[in-house]
Amino acid sequence: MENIITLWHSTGLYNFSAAQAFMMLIGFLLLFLAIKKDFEPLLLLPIGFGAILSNIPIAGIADEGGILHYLYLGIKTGIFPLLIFMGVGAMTDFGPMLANPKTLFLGAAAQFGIFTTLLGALALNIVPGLDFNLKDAAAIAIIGGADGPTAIYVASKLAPDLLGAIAVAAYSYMALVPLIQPPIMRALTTEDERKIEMTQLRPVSKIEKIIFPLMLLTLCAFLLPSAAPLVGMFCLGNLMNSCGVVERLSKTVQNELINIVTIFLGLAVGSKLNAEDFLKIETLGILALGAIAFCIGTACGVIMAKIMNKFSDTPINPLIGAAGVSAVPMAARVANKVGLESNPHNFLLMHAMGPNVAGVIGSAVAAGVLLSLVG
Amino acid sequence: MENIITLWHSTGLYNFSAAQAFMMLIGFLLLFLAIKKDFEPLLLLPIGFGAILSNIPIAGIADEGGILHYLYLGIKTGIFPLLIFMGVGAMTDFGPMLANPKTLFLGAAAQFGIFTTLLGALALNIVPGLDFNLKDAAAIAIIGGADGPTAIYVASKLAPDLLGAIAVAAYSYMALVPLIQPPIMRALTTEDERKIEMTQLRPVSKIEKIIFPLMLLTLCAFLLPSAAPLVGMFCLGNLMNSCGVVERLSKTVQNELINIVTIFLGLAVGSKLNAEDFLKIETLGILALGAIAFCIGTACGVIMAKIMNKFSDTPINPLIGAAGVSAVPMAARVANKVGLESNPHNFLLMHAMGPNVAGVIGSAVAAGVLLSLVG
Amino acid sequence: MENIITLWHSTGLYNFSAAQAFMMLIGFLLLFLAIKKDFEPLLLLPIGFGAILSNIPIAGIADEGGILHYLYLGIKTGIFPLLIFMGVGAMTDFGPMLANPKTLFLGAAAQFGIFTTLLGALALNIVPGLDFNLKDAAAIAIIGGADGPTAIYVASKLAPDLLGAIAVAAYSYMALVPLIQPPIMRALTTEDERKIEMTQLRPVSKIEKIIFPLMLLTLCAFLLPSAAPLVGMFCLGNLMNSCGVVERLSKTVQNELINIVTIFLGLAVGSKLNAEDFLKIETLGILALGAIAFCIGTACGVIMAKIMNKFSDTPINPLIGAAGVSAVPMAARVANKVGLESNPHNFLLMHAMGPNVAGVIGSAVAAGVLLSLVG
Amino acid sequence: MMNEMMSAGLEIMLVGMGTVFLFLAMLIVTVNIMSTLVQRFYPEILTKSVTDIDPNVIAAISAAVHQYRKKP
Amino acid sequence: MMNEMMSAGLEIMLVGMGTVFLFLAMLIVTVNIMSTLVQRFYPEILTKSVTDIDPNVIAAISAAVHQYRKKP
Amino acid sequence: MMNEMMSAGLEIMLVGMGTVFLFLAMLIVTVNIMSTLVQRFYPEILTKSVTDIDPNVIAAISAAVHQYRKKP
Ligand code: NA
Ligand code: NA
Ligand code: NA
Repeated sequence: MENIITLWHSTGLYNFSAAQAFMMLIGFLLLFLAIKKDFEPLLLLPIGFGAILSNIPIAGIADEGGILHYLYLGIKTGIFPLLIFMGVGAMTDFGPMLANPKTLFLGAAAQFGIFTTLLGALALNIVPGLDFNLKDAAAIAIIGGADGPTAIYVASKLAPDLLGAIAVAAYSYMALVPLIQPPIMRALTTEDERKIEMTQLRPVSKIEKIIFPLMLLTLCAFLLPSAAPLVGMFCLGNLMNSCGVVERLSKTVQNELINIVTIFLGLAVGSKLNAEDFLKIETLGILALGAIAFCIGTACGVIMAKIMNKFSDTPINPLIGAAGVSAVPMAARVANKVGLESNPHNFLLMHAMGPNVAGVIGSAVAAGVLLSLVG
Repeated sequence: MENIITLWHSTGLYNFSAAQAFMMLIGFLLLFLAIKKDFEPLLLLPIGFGAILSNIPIAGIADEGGILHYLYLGIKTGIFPLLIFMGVGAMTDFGPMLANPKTLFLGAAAQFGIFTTLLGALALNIVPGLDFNLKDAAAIAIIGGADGPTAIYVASKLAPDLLGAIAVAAYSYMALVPLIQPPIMRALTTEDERKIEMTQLRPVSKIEKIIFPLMLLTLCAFLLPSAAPLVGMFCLGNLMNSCGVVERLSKTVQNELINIVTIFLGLAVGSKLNAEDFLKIETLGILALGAIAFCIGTACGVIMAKIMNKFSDTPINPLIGAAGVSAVPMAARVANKVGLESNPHNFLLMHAMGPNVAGVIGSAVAAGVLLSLVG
Repeated sequence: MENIITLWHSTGLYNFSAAQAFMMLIGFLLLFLAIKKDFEPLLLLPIGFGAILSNIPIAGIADEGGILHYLYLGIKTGIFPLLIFMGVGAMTDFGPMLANPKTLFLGAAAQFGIFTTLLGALALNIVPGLDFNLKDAAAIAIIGGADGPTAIYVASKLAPDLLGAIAVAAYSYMALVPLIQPPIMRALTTEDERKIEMTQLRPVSKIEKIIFPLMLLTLCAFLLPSAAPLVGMFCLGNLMNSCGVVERLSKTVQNELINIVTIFLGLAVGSKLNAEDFLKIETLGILALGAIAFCIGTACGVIMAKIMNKFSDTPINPLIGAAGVSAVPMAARVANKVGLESNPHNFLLMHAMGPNVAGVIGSAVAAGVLLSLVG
Repeated sequence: MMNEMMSAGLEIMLVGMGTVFLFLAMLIVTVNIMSTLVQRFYPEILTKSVTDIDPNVIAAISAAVHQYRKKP
Repeated sequence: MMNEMMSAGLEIMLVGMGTVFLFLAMLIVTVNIMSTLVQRFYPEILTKSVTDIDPNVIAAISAAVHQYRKKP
Repeated sequence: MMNEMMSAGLEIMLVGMGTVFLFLAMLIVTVNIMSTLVQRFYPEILTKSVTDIDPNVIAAISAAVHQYRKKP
């Protein structure tokens, strides 16, 4: 009899709080978006599942001694986002960017979204109940970088309490890029501009692809060492792939290692989707600011491309500016798709890959600035 | 000269104890069973090798600072068995069970072996020298679940000192399923019963396979949160496989990740096969109780199937009840084989897979009960 | 304005020391050797990259809290070199050695390089500024074993401060084997000796290949337990491969696991290439001693082979003695190549694989001796 | 002492088997409801066979295709 | 307080965007120099296409081939 | 001091090389015994060649065989 009572007291039904139940529903929503809507499923599925697991009462899966607690150490130490970044680096081809280096400016312009969001977060403090300090604001702002591992890395250093909301916002908006960007791109360009065909990219030699990551790392070491962990691991992955002499390492980095870390990282992020941290007005603010960040970043990229098109001797289609936010390769595909609508023979994909990978560099640089000024 | 003496004093010959030598022989025996007899080689080979390594004098491979000591942390924290369970989940197809859900009762009935073993362990305390407390008894009982990671997970929480013996017993008897089960199955069934042909299973849609793991986890969260770590990781693996949108994660979970963890887990279990912990009368008790647990579980499964056959509108071959112990997919294959002996055209394999995976759920549930009542 | 100064003070340009810049150049040199010269790229690329990362000022990638600091724990605990050794074991075929076991003596003779280097390191203390104690000398000596993971394992136990220089020396000279060995081999042999054709090796049964690693481990446990961690993990990998019943584990050990650990190990070794530890006169001493060690090891192997050829009933080509240093399979290939120069129909590769793997065992045994006498 | 533990054990057995059966019974109920709903509202999405295709088969096929494509 | 933070934020924005542009501008300069040097001194080593083949494309092709072959 | 260390080093050298030779000599002896016993009692189980076939080769062959067998 006593045992039955013990057991009843240890059921979820007896212990569930409304907040926990709600957070589990959020978890199920993320799973739905991942599975049914194909929203960044590689990350949102583990994040959603982690959210469910961490909100089961009694089980304590995200508490001291639970598996999600241990996995979170991988984020706290920065190891998981950096390993993911290494894998992404190995999957990145800098060829299109090297063939047309001025597209790097598009990746710079799109980071404007980050810094306006920082201001926005501080301005939002006038809303009663919201109280973002400078670190919080910087962590939120990095959502505008449209780069998952960078956002998680920065948030884990500056505002671990907001990590769950920031990661969810970052990946959700990255998944929403095909919905968010096209209207902005169309609003800021004329039909004629969208029809602009770009000159074919020159072939890029293997040596250039080998030297570039080393050059990038050196520049980063000289100018902005605070970005060196992110940029360094990215360049390591990229070099392993481009050098051609460590193919077995490069393959493992791009497949098994990144897969394993993705699962662990996702679960650990999910463990931060607990009721106390997530169910507060700040989260709504973060979601709103994240959306704004994406829009501003996209707009700035497009406007920058329009300006460059004026002064460039080779034509630049302004649509590829939108790819400057990063969100590789989704944003580049969006640019290609919107371009095809206006001109069915205009394949912008390769041209958009330049600003796209430039956006990754740009947001890592922005992350370095934030870490060194605010961290 | 001094050096030669130092060296001689640091030889194994000078330092071997009889107990260590004996445990190394046990290790070699496990390797023999794994390699020559093909007894669950994926686990028994690393376990046996770990047993040898940990009993080498002086080397201290399982002591503080040794590699096996570090690997054991993966068991102590529960991470290794849970990751294995995730991998097993990804390899599990719930289709046959969803096509015939009442076979879940067979997986329930077979867990009777667990609880009678718990009683048996307590009763065995009348033997002088044996002194199992309730936690020990519960940890031993879980052998009857015929599920390796569940047994290791529960034993690491309730009775870490008995972990070595429990893991060895669990995997050994799982390997012995083709020898242990058939006599019991034949004794409890008539020739006519064994000939029963079952109606073909209906096809199961992908949506059902996606929803099921989420439903199972939700039920577990509501009713038995203490089983949620095990059930949760199992369901995560299963969902990754069935949802179809994260194939690269699912493949890594089923291959590289589970392989790496299997080696580490096996070595770490082997490190618990040291003389002090293993060479005592308790171990004999555990081995005896484990065998009994398997027999009772098998018998209860068969009897339950006979009862269900009486009341069911579609025929149920009692042999598939034996598969309720889990030991996937060995037990299902045994049911199929024994069935073919009586009726060469009767393929029970798919029908037995239902109770087989039900047995996995059943023993995870039983583990949850034990952890919440005794833990 | 203040922010600009903060940012300027956080640039690399403001903070770089000459020593750090020089160490980064060393890192680039290692990358150049790895990528352009194909010098052991699997290790030298991550080591070189780790050297660059760890010498970036401000970033603190190798300091407490940085990723390289955490990765170094894998070396400090001995886990990484042991896992690499397991992988190497799985890739090793003892067949040629089992077919001609007396070649084990060649692997023994070549270890002479280790112990003369130990004496050399102590003798070098007469150089002002050099002050190697016995542990340092032993750690340096193990470079002569021509075995990367063994060198790293021993150095991490005996002289962690010298780890960077020792690892770099070990892998560099292993890469230089095709340059270092041939002149020595030609100097010590006559044209006629180099022409000697050896009798074809007998086929070796699978059972012998299964029993051998277990026998080796047992011998090690009895005679030299201090070598048991290294020998044990090597034998585990070898057994997993030769037994044939755990193919999926063996494949993972030889591929994904060793690849992941290789990257981490290389980066962590690189993190020891910091200015304080590396830029001292000791490093030059270590590099010089390492080269001498390789030469002496090669010479002793060849001389031993010449002696054995005198007393053996079957002919032994002295060139295969050079393969006794290990450096698998490079040294065996060198023996084959030099042999072909004198006799274009004389394929020594398989004959040289025997002493080659014997060299691995020999240096692990020598490591055990050093660890138990000096450690 | 012994008797106490045995009776505790017996109670655990009853409560435990009860829970296991209750849990799996509820699972059967929910599975039946779920399957009925799915079959009614998403009847078209059916996989060919009860079980998934063996991944080994897929691996073999893709290897073969690769082999085929490599031919000059 | 609020105003202080806003002005701090504004300064971070200016310094930050300045750094991002400066950094990428310097990257453009060094890339241009590097490419020029490489093309002058190692002109022969050119890959066929600008980019490597997307692994997704390969995956898609092999999936399609697989699909095609499965047809009875 | 220096001389002490040198003589310590010399002793380590002697003991060390002695151990290495002793160990490998015993290994030769046991390998010979083992091989003799195996060849006497399990003479039939012999692999074709001294060394294992490269797994890549096996993969290629099995892919090819598979290809061949699939032909209608
Ligand atoms: Na970006
Ligand atoms: Na079970
Ligand atoms: Na060696």
